[in-house]
Amino acid sequence: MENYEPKIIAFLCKWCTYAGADLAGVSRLKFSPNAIPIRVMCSGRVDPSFILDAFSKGADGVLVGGCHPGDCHYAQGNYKTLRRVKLLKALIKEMGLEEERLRLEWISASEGNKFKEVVNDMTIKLKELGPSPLKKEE
Amino acid sequence: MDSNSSSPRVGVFVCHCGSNIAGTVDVEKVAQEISKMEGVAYAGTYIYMCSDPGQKLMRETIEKEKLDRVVVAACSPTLHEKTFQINSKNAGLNPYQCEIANIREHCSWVHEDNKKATEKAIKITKSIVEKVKEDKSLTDIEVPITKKAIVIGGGVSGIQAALDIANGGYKTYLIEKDSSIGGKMAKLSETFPTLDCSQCILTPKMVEASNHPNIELMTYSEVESVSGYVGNFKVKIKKKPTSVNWDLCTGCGDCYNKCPAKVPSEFQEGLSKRAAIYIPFPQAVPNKPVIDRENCLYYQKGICKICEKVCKIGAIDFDMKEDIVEIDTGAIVVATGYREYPLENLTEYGGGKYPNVISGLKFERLLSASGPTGGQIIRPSDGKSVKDIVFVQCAGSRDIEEHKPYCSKICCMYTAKHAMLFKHKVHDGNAYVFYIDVRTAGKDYEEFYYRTTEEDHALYTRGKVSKIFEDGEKVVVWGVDTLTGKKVEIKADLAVLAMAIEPSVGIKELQQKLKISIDENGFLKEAHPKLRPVESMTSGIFFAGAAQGPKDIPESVSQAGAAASKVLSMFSSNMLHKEPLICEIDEDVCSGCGVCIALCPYKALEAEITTKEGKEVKRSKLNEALCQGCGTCSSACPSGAATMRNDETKNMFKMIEVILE
Amino acid sequence: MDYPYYPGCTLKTTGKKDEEAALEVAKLLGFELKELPTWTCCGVVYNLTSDVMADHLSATRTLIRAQEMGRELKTNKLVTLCSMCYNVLKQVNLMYKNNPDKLKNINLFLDTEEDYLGDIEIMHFLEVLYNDIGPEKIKEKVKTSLKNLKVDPYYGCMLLRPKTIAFDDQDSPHIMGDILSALGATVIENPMTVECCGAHQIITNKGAVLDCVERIVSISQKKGADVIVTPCPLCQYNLTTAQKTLFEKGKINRKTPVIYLSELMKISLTESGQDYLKDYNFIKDKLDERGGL
Amino acid sequence: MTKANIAFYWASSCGGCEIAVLDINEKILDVIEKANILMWPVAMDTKYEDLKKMKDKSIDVCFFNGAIRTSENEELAKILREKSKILVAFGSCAHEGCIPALANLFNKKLIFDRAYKETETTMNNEDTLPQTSFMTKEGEVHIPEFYDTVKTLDQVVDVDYYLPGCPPTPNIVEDAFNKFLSGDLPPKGTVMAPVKALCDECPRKKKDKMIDTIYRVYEKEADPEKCFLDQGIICMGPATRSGCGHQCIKGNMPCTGCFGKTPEVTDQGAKMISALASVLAVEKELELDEKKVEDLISKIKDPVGTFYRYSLASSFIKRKVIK
Amino acid sequence: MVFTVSEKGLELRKTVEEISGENIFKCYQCGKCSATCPVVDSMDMAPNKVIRLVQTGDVEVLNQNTFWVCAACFTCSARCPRSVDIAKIMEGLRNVKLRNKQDFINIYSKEFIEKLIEEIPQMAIVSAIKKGVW
Repeated sequence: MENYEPKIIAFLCKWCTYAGADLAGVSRLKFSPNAIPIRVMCSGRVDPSFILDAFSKGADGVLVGGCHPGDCHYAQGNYKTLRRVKLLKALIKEMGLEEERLRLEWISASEGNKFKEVVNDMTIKLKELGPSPLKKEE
Repeated sequence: MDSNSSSPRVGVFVCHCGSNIAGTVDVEKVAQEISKMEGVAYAGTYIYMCSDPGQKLMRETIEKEKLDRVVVAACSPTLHEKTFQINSKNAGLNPYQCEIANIREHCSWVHEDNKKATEKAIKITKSIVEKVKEDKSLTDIEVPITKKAIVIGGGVSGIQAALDIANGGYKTYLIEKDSSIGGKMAKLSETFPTLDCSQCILTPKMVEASNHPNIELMTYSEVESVSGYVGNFKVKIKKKPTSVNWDLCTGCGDCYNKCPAKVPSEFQEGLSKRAAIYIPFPQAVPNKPVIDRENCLYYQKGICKICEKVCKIGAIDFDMKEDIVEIDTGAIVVATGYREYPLENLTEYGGGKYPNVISGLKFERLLSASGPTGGQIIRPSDGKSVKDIVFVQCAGSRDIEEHKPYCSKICCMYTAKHAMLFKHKVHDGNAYVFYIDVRTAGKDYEEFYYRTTEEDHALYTRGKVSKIFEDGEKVVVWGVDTLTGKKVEIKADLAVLAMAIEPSVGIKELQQKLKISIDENGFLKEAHPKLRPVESMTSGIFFAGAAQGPKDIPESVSQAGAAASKVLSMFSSNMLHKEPLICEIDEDVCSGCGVCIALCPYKALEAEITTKEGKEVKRSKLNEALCQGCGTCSSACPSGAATMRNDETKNMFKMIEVILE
Repeated sequence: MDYPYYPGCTLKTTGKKDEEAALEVAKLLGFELKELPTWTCCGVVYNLTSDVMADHLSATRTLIRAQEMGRELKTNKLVTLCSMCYNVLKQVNLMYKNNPDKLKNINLFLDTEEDYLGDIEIMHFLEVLYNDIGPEKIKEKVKTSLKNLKVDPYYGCMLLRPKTIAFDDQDSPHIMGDILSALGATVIENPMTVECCGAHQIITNKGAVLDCVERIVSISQKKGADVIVTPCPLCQYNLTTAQKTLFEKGKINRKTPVIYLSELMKISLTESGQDYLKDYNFIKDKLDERGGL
Repeated sequence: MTKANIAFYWASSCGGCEIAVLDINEKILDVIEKANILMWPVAMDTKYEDLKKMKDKSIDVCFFNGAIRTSENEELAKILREKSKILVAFGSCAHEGCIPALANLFNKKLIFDRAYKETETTMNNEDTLPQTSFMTKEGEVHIPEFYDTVKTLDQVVDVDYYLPGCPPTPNIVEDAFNKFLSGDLPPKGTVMAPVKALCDECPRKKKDKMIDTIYRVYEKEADPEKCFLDQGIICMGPATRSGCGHQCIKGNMPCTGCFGKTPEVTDQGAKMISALASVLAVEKELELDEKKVEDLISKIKDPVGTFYRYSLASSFIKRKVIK
Repeated sequence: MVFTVSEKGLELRKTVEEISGENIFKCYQCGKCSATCPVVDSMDMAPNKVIRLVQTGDVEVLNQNTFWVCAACFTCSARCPRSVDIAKIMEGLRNVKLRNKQDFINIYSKEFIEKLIEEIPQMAIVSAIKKGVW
């Protein structure tokens, strides 16, 4: 378990969080390489199926990044995401999966540093939690 | 060549970006790993993929390897997605079958461990290869354009933008929240570096805007809501009740001369009073009064009505209601300007507490020939003349601790102007300027600053003021001369703070209505800081002036022109090309449950009932022009009938799979 | 409600008057300051280095004492009277709040003590008066109005800086003024109210203290203050002794008495305020000369 | 014309599917006319040994109901796969796991402890638990192993067709028999019911989904004319395959999802979660802060039981993580 | 007067940064700390210049009395626009000296003990000792 590196799938909304992650890059911030980004048009495009699929395929964590409430490029997509994630958290909790493995963060295009912090923090927390119990070997 | 065929031939081009990517990521290894993937017919690297030879290489390879889809593993798609899409189009491919894997911003620039960065780059690229394999060949959607524009904000930027668009031949609505256009520039005395009288150069433009056949002035109005999309916005404008029928009003002035209620004049920065029915300043455009209901005796106490009595033509209308008008427009220019950071926030300088500690804008009114003192510089506390004056620069600017972290840009120059004009008026006066750095990067600015010191002998002291307090009738300024290392104490008659500037009040609400972004300081955020400085991230919405960041007059005017030219170039074609990456409803799957209809923010979906073989068929119908492609419906659709073009759910599962394998 | 109370060294010696008055004022306002049964030095001046822990030990012990007493009194508050103690205890406490690792370390180190949990709230007596009691309530309890007294509230540095511990505006504080107004006094505004009196320089660099005090007092006198009111024993001392020298040197032409806020409150809140006044002739004279209380 | 050989098997299920075969009433006679029934646990006594002796692929169609819960279930599934030309997952248990799969919220130990030790009516002082083998006078007896996790049929063997439903409704069963016996076969893997979701056949009036709060079925008497979801009652209809004849809806009860997901969907529960969450107080979404959203969401009790009542075994996550 | 960067100076900068936990390069030399310091008149060198010397790595800074005179009143830290905690840097410099056993106050002088200890508030005595004696 010493060398365990959590695998994180990060669904990033194109307008805010993906751009925030770009800013982290442009600012040459350094952070942990555990999160692999997938660009989506809006955090509202993140179907709960994607998240559960990722967990079922062995992801240790899933990060959903969207615009701050009120700032969604598509007006209200992120409000839907918030509701879905809340309900999903209730679900995965009932399924015995730690809630912390699913994280929703509002990160704007100007918050490169926040993106860095979130990825680092999530990596640390997932390391503490250990590998996902849904890893394929079962 | 059928590019939707089931066995795709994907070409993957991995960019070194000099050493930007290759310095951290083993690009050869990326190419080597990717080449093992099913469907990948070519994987290679090049030092600068976006360069001319790089693009040529890409086109040649597409032809040689008979590629039908392309992945470029390089920088952020925000930067060069279009470049590479056009390049693949030139090579005969469908641009929507070219995808970017971002291995620079999201990988090489943010990781130090070469091995891990390379692994991550491989995963990112693999996921994009999976995506491109499923991408369909698509054609752009054409949308008609409403060739009218709205400019929000009637300061110099807004006026200039409106004039430029109107001169291009298109109807333009100029929306201003105050009763007159003119903005901050109308308040200024003289302008640097030429010392022209601000009003002398602005008022002709204000009049031109009001008389222009293509410009409709809507003052005392605010944006209520915005819907629609580029080329076809619907903007609701709230016309606040002026309580004066402007169609009848001749602007004779009887009403405000007789009005008994007096309140501090906003235009004069509180240096003089105005009536409750008022025009903000004599040169106002339109030159028609409004009743300030907060301070009107009739509205507050039910008495008076003197204005109604003295108005010979009966233009006063106490019952006037606010009015909402809806305007169809193709483009929006935001020019809402700035405001001074509140003086009250600088407690160590006694801001707001001591009458003789004033802001730069107030000093402009003291200097102005049309100001309440006729240009005479006096102490607001007692009206006595000013002999010793202290100018404090960076008042609230460049202060990450308490105030604004950024440089407000215009203050160095206007402080030099203030000191110069003071010395022109008070020859035996002493002007002290406390500064940290003097920034004069503009045409003829440095020369102007030299005149202030060399000819007018303003004493520049390099050091920040720490405290200002009243001692008797003087204000005592504690500063330091960092060049000598001595603490400085000056007993002055007047202290002028070069206040930081910040975006206008209400920018946050407006930003939300327009669905555009603001930066961490509240200024409007441009689509690209260097290459698209006057555009918002939302197409069809442009910026002019200080709403985007601190700017002086020439810069504001140039940006207004730039925004107008963007609008005009958009209006030069009849149709807009819209990305086809939108929703699609599979009518054979849709059961008409209605979930998507309730959640679509654009109302792009509606319920439709048809009859098929004698049976009622319910389903959701998509309006392609309205759909913006957010995909919220697709995620929510419980039966999987709503899909996103080139972003289908099963495709995402494959991307997730290769990332996690 | 009663509060655990930490006196500190000065209030038991040169600052005795402050403590006596404050304890009484508390009772008059219906609460009690209960002195911690055992306490040690607060540390006097917060150690600003990032690598020293030992200097915070004694303050931590005090926090643990407060934690113990707080359980009894069902509160997590600890009240101090001395500005320095307030400053040090609050900074130490904040350090633990912001830095759980340091808290862990110190708890490991203090292994004979119970663990400090980090949730004590350090309050200055002024905060209790202003936030928990309030000027309105104080006003109701005034027996002897100070309506003819011109007072200059002086805060000094330790209550309002650094920003993280300040309980009032750092540049124009109002709490003391509000309380004094509630007592009926006329409060003058001295821009020097937050400028340092010179602090411990009185020992090593008396000249510096003289400069500081001259700045503070000359404006106070120009504005006609009868008395300077302060919550800090060191300020009280510095302002008083430096004025002597300044007066001798002719730098100021009179000496303004400097007293503790608690003393003035005691006078005002007691039925027999007049009795106390005999110890405060300068006030009595002023009040008499302007038509009594 | 030779008669077709058909077989039925009853794995881990309630037995309702066996009865569902008879729900086609007199049509069963048509079936018997065209087919020999080689095995039918509810009606005939067929020995496993005889089954094993059959030649491979000697059964034309085998209708397999029930989930895979024990080693016996799995063994029989494998045997029947070998012996059958066409293997049909009959009913929700074989198809998606159904109610038996809700046991995936527990494991063998938890279930045994509850069933054999903790139930209020149990007296089991020696803590005796079922064993897979034990000695008797006659010799060693073997009993199938009870698995930790319930699986669907296609998670252990290859399945050709599916009949959805708990149990499959007569129209579905009859239609399937007709197709198999006439040889008019859809593509392999087909779920033999319509592709659209239940809303397609639901006659209730739908308005915009503006659900302010969630009601449980017993909390509110539903208006029989209006869409359940519009009334704030969770109805799985939008995410559930149609074909059942909306019997529950007719009885003024919301759909609970027994026909399973629609063809374009991978996980029925995830889809319904998304749909429901997305329209929850959609009109007021700008006003509600996170706390209020949480309150609203907390009205949805037991997400697994609500959204995965029939499909837990075939969902993404399949079973609860028990440490 | 020629100044060259020395190993010792760079080391000093590093040590001060370590002890104080402050980033010395945040300072942009506006001088607000000096303008606001109540005891600047008694200092050999204004606080902003002291910071500058630490920035440049000039060991000359250790011969100034500035950091001893500092009363730790935090006015400079409170008003610094770059949020540099100058008081901490002063403490850092004091500690560089103190940790090398270079005291500032001689607490054993008779004058100190007899003349002052009677009337001066204890807090002043302890703070003076704490600031000036290791």
